Amino acid sequence: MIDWKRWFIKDNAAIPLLAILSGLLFGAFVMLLGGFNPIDAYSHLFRNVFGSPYDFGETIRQVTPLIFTGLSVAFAFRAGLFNIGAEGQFVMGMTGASIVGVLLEAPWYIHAPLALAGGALLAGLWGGLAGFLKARWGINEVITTIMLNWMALYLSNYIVRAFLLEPKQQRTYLIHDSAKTSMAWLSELFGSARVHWGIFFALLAAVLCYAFLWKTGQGLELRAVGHNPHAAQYAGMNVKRNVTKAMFIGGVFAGLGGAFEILGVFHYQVIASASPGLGFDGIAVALLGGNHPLGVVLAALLFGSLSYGSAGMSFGADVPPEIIRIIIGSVIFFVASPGIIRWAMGLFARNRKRKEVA
Amino acid sequence: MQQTKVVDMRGITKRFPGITVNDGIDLSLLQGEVHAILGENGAGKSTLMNILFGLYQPDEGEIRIHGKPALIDNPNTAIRLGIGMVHQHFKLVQPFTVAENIILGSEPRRGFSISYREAVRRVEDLSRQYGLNVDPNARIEEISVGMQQRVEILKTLYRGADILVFDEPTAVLTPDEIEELLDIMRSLVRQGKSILLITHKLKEIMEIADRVTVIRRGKVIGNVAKAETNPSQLAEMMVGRSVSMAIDKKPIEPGKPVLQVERLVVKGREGAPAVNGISFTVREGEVVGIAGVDGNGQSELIQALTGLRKAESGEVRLMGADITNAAPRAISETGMGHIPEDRHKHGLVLDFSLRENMALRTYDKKPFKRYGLLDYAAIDKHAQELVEQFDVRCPDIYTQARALSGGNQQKAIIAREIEKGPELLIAAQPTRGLDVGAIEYIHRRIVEQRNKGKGVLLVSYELDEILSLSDRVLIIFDGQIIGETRPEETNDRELGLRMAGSRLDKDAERSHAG
Amino acid sequence: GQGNSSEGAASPSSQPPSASSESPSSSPSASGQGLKIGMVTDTGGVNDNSFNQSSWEGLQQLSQETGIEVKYLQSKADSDYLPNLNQFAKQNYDLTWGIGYIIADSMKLSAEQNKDARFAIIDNVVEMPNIQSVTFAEHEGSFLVGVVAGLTTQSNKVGFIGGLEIPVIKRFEAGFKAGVAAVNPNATVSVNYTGAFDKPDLGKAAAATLYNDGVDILFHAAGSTGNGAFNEAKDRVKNGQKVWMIGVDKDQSLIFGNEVTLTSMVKRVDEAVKLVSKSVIDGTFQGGTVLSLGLKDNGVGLPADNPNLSQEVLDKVEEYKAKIVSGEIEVPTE
Amino acid sequence: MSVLITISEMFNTTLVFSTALIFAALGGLISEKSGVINIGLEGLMIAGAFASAVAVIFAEDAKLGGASPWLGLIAGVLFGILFALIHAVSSITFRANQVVTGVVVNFLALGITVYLVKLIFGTGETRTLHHVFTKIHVPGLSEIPVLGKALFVAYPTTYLALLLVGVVYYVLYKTPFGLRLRAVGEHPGAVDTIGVNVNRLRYIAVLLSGALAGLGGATITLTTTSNFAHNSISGQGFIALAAMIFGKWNPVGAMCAALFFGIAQALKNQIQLFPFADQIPTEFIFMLPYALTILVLIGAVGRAHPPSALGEAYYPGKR
Ligand SMILES: Nc1ncnc2c1ncn2[C@@H]1O[C@H](COP(=O)(O)OP(=O)(O)OP(=O)(O)O)[C@@H](O)[C@H]1O
Ligand SMILES: Nc1ncnc2c1ncn2[C@@H]1O[C@H](COP(=O)(O)OP(=O)(O)OP(=O)(O)O)[C@@H](O)[C@H]1O
Ligand SMILES: [Mg+2]
Ligand SMILES: [Mg+2]
Repeated sequence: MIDWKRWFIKDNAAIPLLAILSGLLFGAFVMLLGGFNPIDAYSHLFRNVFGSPYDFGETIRQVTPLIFTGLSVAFAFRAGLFNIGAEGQFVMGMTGASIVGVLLEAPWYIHAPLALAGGALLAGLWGGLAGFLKARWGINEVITTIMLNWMALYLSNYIVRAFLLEPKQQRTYLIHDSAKTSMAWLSELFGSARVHWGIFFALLAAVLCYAFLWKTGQGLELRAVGHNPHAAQYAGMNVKRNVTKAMFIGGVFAGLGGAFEILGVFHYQVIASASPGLGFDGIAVALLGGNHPLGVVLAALLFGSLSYGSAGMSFGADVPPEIIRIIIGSVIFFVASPGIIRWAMGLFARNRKRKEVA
Repeated sequence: MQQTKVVDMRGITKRFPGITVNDGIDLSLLQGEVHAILGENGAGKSTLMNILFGLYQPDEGEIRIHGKPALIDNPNTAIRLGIGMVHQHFKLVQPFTVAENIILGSEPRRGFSISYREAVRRVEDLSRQYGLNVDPNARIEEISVGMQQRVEILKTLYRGADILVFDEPTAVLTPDEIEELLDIMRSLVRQGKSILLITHKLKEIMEIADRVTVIRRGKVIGNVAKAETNPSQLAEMMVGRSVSMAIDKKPIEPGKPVLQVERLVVKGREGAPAVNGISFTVREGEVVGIAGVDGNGQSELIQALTGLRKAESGEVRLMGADITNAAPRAISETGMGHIPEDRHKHGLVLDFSLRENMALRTYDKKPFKRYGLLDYAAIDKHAQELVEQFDVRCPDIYTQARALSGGNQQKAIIAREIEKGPELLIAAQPTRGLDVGAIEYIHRRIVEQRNKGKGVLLVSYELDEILSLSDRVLIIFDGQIIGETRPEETNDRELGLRMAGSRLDKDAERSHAG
Repeated sequence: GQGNSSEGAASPSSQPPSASSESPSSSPSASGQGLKIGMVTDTGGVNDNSFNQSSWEGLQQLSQETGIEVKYLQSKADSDYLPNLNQFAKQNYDLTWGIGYIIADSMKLSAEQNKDARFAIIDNVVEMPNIQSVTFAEHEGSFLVGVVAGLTTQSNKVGFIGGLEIPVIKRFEAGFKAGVAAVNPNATVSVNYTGAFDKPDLGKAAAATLYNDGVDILFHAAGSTGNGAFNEAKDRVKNGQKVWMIGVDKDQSLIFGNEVTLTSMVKRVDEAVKLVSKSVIDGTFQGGTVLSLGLKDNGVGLPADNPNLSQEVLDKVEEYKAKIVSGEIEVPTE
Repeated sequence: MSVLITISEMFNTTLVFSTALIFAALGGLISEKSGVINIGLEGLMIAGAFASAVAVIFAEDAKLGGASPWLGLIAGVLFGILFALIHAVSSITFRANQVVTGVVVNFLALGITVYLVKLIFGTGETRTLHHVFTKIHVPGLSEIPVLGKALFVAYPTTYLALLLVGVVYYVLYKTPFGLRLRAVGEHPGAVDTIGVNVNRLRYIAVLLSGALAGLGGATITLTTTSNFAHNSISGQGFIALAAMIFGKWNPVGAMCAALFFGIAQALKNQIQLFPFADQIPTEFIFMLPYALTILVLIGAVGRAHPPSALGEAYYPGKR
C-alpha cells in the first residue's frame, strides 16, 4: 500500500498539487465570504474550460502566449536577469509581425515565417537593448525594462498609426492571408476556436529552451553567468555578451508570443492605450513554473485555464472575475512557500496522531 | 594552581539529516587558558562552537558556564553569559566603519541618535587597552584582513566577553599578522580571558595553546597538554595516519622560459598602480614563489596574468606567445592553469553540480561537445575520473559544489586545472583553510607538476609553504619585485623581515591618515 | 463647501453586485419577457464612467421597463471579445452588444460563425446582415461645447486633453476647435494628449500644465485619465482660481459637481442601446444598417441641465445646433 | 520672467506628480535596505488607494467632513501594512523567494480590493469622494515670487512626503535602529551573531514599507483620482521601484529620481504647448520621460550597489 501521508509530507512533487488545492480552497473561502457558491462557481469554471471543443480550443489559445512570455522571463532568470520587460518585447513582437504581415506580399511558406522572424527579431533587439545597457554601462535591467515597456507601447502605436493604419479605423490593415498562422483544420476541430500554429511552436520553444540551457555549451555558459559571473569570467566566458544574449533570446521568446497573437489570433494590430499584460502575467507564470521550461508550460496551462474559465464563472455563477486573480495569487503564494504547506501538514499529522492516541 | 572550568560541555551530540556531526563530545575550558581544538576539515569543530554560541541547539548533552548549567538558545544568551566568538568567516558589514561594526546592537545613544563620538571614544579605549591599534573611522572594505579580525575581537570585548572562541582565525592571516594575533591572545589571557582556539596549524598550537582537544569525525580522539605532545603526534591523532610534510623535490635544471613578464603595470581598485613595473620569468621545471604581505599587488598581478584584469602597460608572454590583455579563455588555451585565490568567487559555480564544475573551462572542447550539444556521457566520465584520481570526497559527481567541504572544493579545482595539462600552473593560496592531510596532498600535486617539467607560479602568504615548495622566491612589495632568493639560502624569519621591513612604514602611513 | 447635490446621483449603488441583473421591483410590460440581451464590454469595463457604463445603464433601464433579461461580460483583454460574444450567441441570446470600436473585428467573426444570432455595435461600422452598427457624430457635439467654451473663456485660452491620438479622439478635437473658432476667433485652443485613457495621474499633470499656461476651460476626451483633470480643476476652484472642465460622454457634473463642470459633451449611448434593443423586442431589428446619431437625433449634445450656462450662451448653442442640423455648417472631423 | 514662472509652475506640477512615487520609493527602500526585495510596491499602493477611498466614503457618510481624508490616509497605511504582512510572512518566516511573494502581493492586492469594492458598493469602482486634499498655500512663503509658486503651494501629502524623506534619512543613518536595519541588509549573519533578531528587524522593515507604499496609494486616491478603481494605480509602483534603484538605494536619491520622473512627465506636457510640437508625433513625446530616464542612467557615473544580502532568506548558522 502506498503510504499517502508520507508521500504528501515528504515528496516535493506533491507540493505544487497541494498548493493548487490550497489556492482553490482559499478562493472558495473568499467566495463564501462574498456570498457566492464556490461549488457552483468552480463547476462553471471547469465547464468553461473543458465543456466544449470551442472553449477548450480557446483555452489553448489563451495558454499559448503565456508559455512564450513565461519562457522569456524564465530564460533571463536563468542568466541571473530579472526581465520585467517581456511585456514590451511582446508588443514589439506584435509590431514586427504586423509590419511584415501587412506591408509584404509573398507566398505563405515565406511570408508567415518571415513575419514570425520579424516579430521575434524586433522583440529580441528590444530585449537585447536592455541587456546591452546592462552589459555596457551596468544599468539595472529592472529599470530599463520598465522604461522600455512604455516605450514599446508608444513606438508600436506610432508605427501602426503612421505606416499601417487602415483609414477610418484604429487598427492596421488586416495582414495578408499568406502571413496568417491560423490552422483552419484544427480550428474546425475546435468549433472555430482560434487555435493556431503558436501552441506547437510554444511547446517546441519550451523544449528548445530546455535543450539550450541544459544540453548546450552556450546554455551552460548562461547558467554559469547567472549563478556566478565571477567564476564564469574566470572560466573564460564573456559575461557581457552572455547578458546581452540572454536578454535577446528572452526577447525572442516574448516576441514570438506577440507575433503569434497577430498572425494567429487577431490578424491586425490596434492602437492600444495599454499593453496587453501578457508579459506581466509571464512573470507570474515563470515564477510559478520554477523558471523551468516544463514548469512554465504547466504553469501557463493552469494560469491560462483559470483566466479563460473565469468568464464562464462570471457568466454562470455571477462571481466577479477578480476572484481568479485571488486564486492565482494564492496558488503562487503556496507554491513559493512550501514551508507553509509542510507546516500545515505537520499540524494535520500531529492532530491525527493525537486523535489516534486518544 | 587551582583553575575553574569556565566552559564545560558534556556529551554534546548534534545530528544533521543523515550525519552525526558531533558525537558525545566533552570539552572543558579552564579559566585563563588557551585551549586548542584540532581536527580535519568537516570534523565538526565549527558546529561545536556554534552550539556553544547559541547558533545551533545540541540534540543531546549539557553545557555549563562557570559551573552553572546554561541553556544557550541564541547568540544573545551566549553574549550575556560572556561568550564571544570570532567566526571562521567574518561577520562584518563591509560598507560600515569599524566603530559602527563594533557598536552594532548596543549602540551608545544621545536622544534618539547614535552618539558616534562616544562610539569612537569607546572603541579607541578598548583598542588601546588590548593593544589592538585599529582606526575606528576606517571602513571595513578598506582595511586588511588582519585588521578586520581585530575588529571581530573588539566586537566581543566590547560586549564584555571573557570567554573567547576563535574559529580558524589564522587561516586568512599573513605571518606577521599571525604573530600579532598570538600576542593579542596572550595579552587577553593576561587580562583574565579564556580562549578556545580552532586551528589547522600545528605550529600555532605549539606556540600558544595550553591544552589540545583533537576531534575526528565528530568524536573526541584525545585531549593532551601541549607540554606532553609534539606536532607529528597531533597530526597523526587528527588524520589517523602519519603525515609527512617533507616533500620529494629532486633537483631539476630549469628549462626554457614558460612565462615571461616584462615591466607589467596594473591598476588597483582605487586606480593607482597596484603592480608597478614587474618583470620576472618562470621556466620549465621550476616553482617560483611570490612572497609578500597581503595587498602588495599579488592579487592584481595574478588577475592580469590570467586575463581577469587589464594590464596598463608591459608585456606578458606564455610559451613565447604574447598574451598581454588576451581573454581568459585564450590564455587558458595557450597553456595556463589557475587555482584562484578565492575559490568560492572564482573557482566554482557553487550551484552547479561537480560534473559541470569539472567541465567549466572545457565544456566547448572536443570530447564534451558533439554536434553542438554537450555530451554528458563524456563529461560524467571525465568528472568521475578526476574525482577518483584526485581523491575528491563527495557522494557523487551530481552533488552540488556547495555541499562539498572547503578542502574537497579545493581538490576539485586543482584536479580541473592540473588535468588539462597546463605548461604553467598559477596557484594562489592553494591551501588556505585546509587541514594538514589536505595540504600534504595538494603540495604533492604541485611539486609533481614541476617534476613533470611544467612551470609553477605560487603565491602564498604562508612562508612555510613558499619555502618548502619553491625553487626560487621573489619578494614583492608595493607592486614591485624587491628581491629574489632561494629557499635553501634563507629562512622564514629572514624572509619575513625582508617582506615586512617596509610594512612598518605602511602602518605608520595608515595611522597618519587615520 | 462641497456640493452634496450630486452625491445621490453619483453613487450608483443601486446596482446589484453581480454581473447579471433582472428587475425584481417594477412590474414590467410583458413585451420583453423571455427575451435575453447580452453585452460585451471592452477592456474599460462596466464602470468606466463612459460608454460601457452608459450602455449598461441603458440596458438596465430597458430591463426594468420591459422585463427582458440582461447580462454583461467584461473583457479583460482584446482576445476575450470573441469568446465573450460567442458565449452569448451560443446561449441563444436575442441580441448581443459589443461596446466600443475595437470589438468590430471580433464581432464580424462571431457574426459569421453564428449566422442566426443578432449583434449590435457601438462606435464602429460592421457590414454584416446580422449586425446593427451605431455611430455618433462626436464632432458635432464637440462643436457645441466648443461654442460654450469660446463664449465663456475669460483668458481667450481654452484647452483640450485627449487620450490617444486616434481618429475618434481627433473628431472630438476637431469639432471642439471648430466650435471655439466659430464664436471666438481670438481664442486659442491648446491641445494635450496624455497617451492613456486610464491614467488619472497623467490627466492631472496635463491639466495642471494647461491651466498654468493660462487656459481657463478644458475639454477632455480621455476616459478616466480625465478624472485627474477634473481633480486638478476642483482643487484650483477651491483655491479661488476660476477654471472649468467640460465633461465627456456623460453629464459629468453629476460626478464632479457643478463648481467645476461647465457642461458636458453627452453621448447618448444609453438611448441608442435602448433604441436598438427595443427594435429586437418589436421585431424591427435592422441588421446590416448603420444607425448614425448626431445632433439632429439628440444622439450627442449638451445635457438637459446646464446651471452654469447663461441664457445667452444657451441661445448661441441652439443657434449653432440648428445650423449644423440644417447642414449649413459642416463640422470637420479631423 | 515668464520662463521662470513656467519653470516654477512646472516644478509644482512635478512635486504633486512625484509625491506618491516618493512615498512608495521610500517604502521600497526601507524594505530593500533590510535585504528584502519588494517588487510588490504596486500591490501595496493599490491596497492603500483602496483603503483610503473606502475609509473616506465611510467617514463622509458618518459626516466627519474635513477629517475624512486624514482618516483615509491612516486607512491607507493600515492596509498597506496588512498586505505587506503577506510578503513578510512568506518571505521572512517561510523563506519563500522574495520576488515571487512580491508578485503574489501584486496579484492579491488587485484581486482582493476590486472584489471587495464589488461586494461593498455593488460596482466596479467607488463613488467619487468629496472630501479629498486640496493644495494649501503656505501663508507668507507662497507669496515669494517664483519660488513660492514652486514650493509652497502643494498638498499636505507632498509636505509629508518631503518630511518623510528627512525622517527616513535620519532613522536609517543616525539611529541605532537604522544602523541595524542597514546591517541586516548587508550581512544578516553579523546582526544575528551580536544577538539582534534578524527576522524581527526584517518584519519591521517590510511592514514599514507597506505603510509607506500604502501612503503613496492613498495619496493618489486623495489628490488625483478621487475614487478607487482597478486602474487607480497603473504602474506607479513599478516606477517607484525604478526610482528607488535609480536613486541608488538612498532616500534622497530616491526622492530625486521620483522628482526626475515628475519633471519628465511635466516636460512631456509642456512640450506639447510649443508650436513646433505639431511636427513631432505625439507617441514620441509620450516616450520622452522613459527615454530620458535611460539616457540619464547612461550618463550617470558610478554603479549602484544594492544591499549585499538583498534577496537572500536568512538561515541562522549559514555562511
Ligand atoms: N547545517 C548543516 N546541515 C547539514 N550538515 C551540516 C550542517 N552544518 C555542518 N554540517 C556537517 O557537519 C560537519 C562538520 O562541519 P563543521 O563546519 O563543524 O566542520 P569543521 O570541523 O568546522 O571543519 P573545518 O575545519 O573545515 O572548518 C560537516 O561534515 C558537514 O557535513
Ligand atoms: N549550513 C550548512 N548547510 C549544509 N551544509 C553545510 C552547512 N554548513 C556547512 N556545511 C557543510 O559542512 C562541510 C564542511 O564545512 P566547512 O565549510 O566548514 O569546510 P571547510 O573546509 O572549513 O570550508 P571553508 O574552507 O569554506 O571553511 C561541507 O560539506 C559544507 O558544505
Ligand atoms: Mg569550521
Ligand atoms: Mg574551514
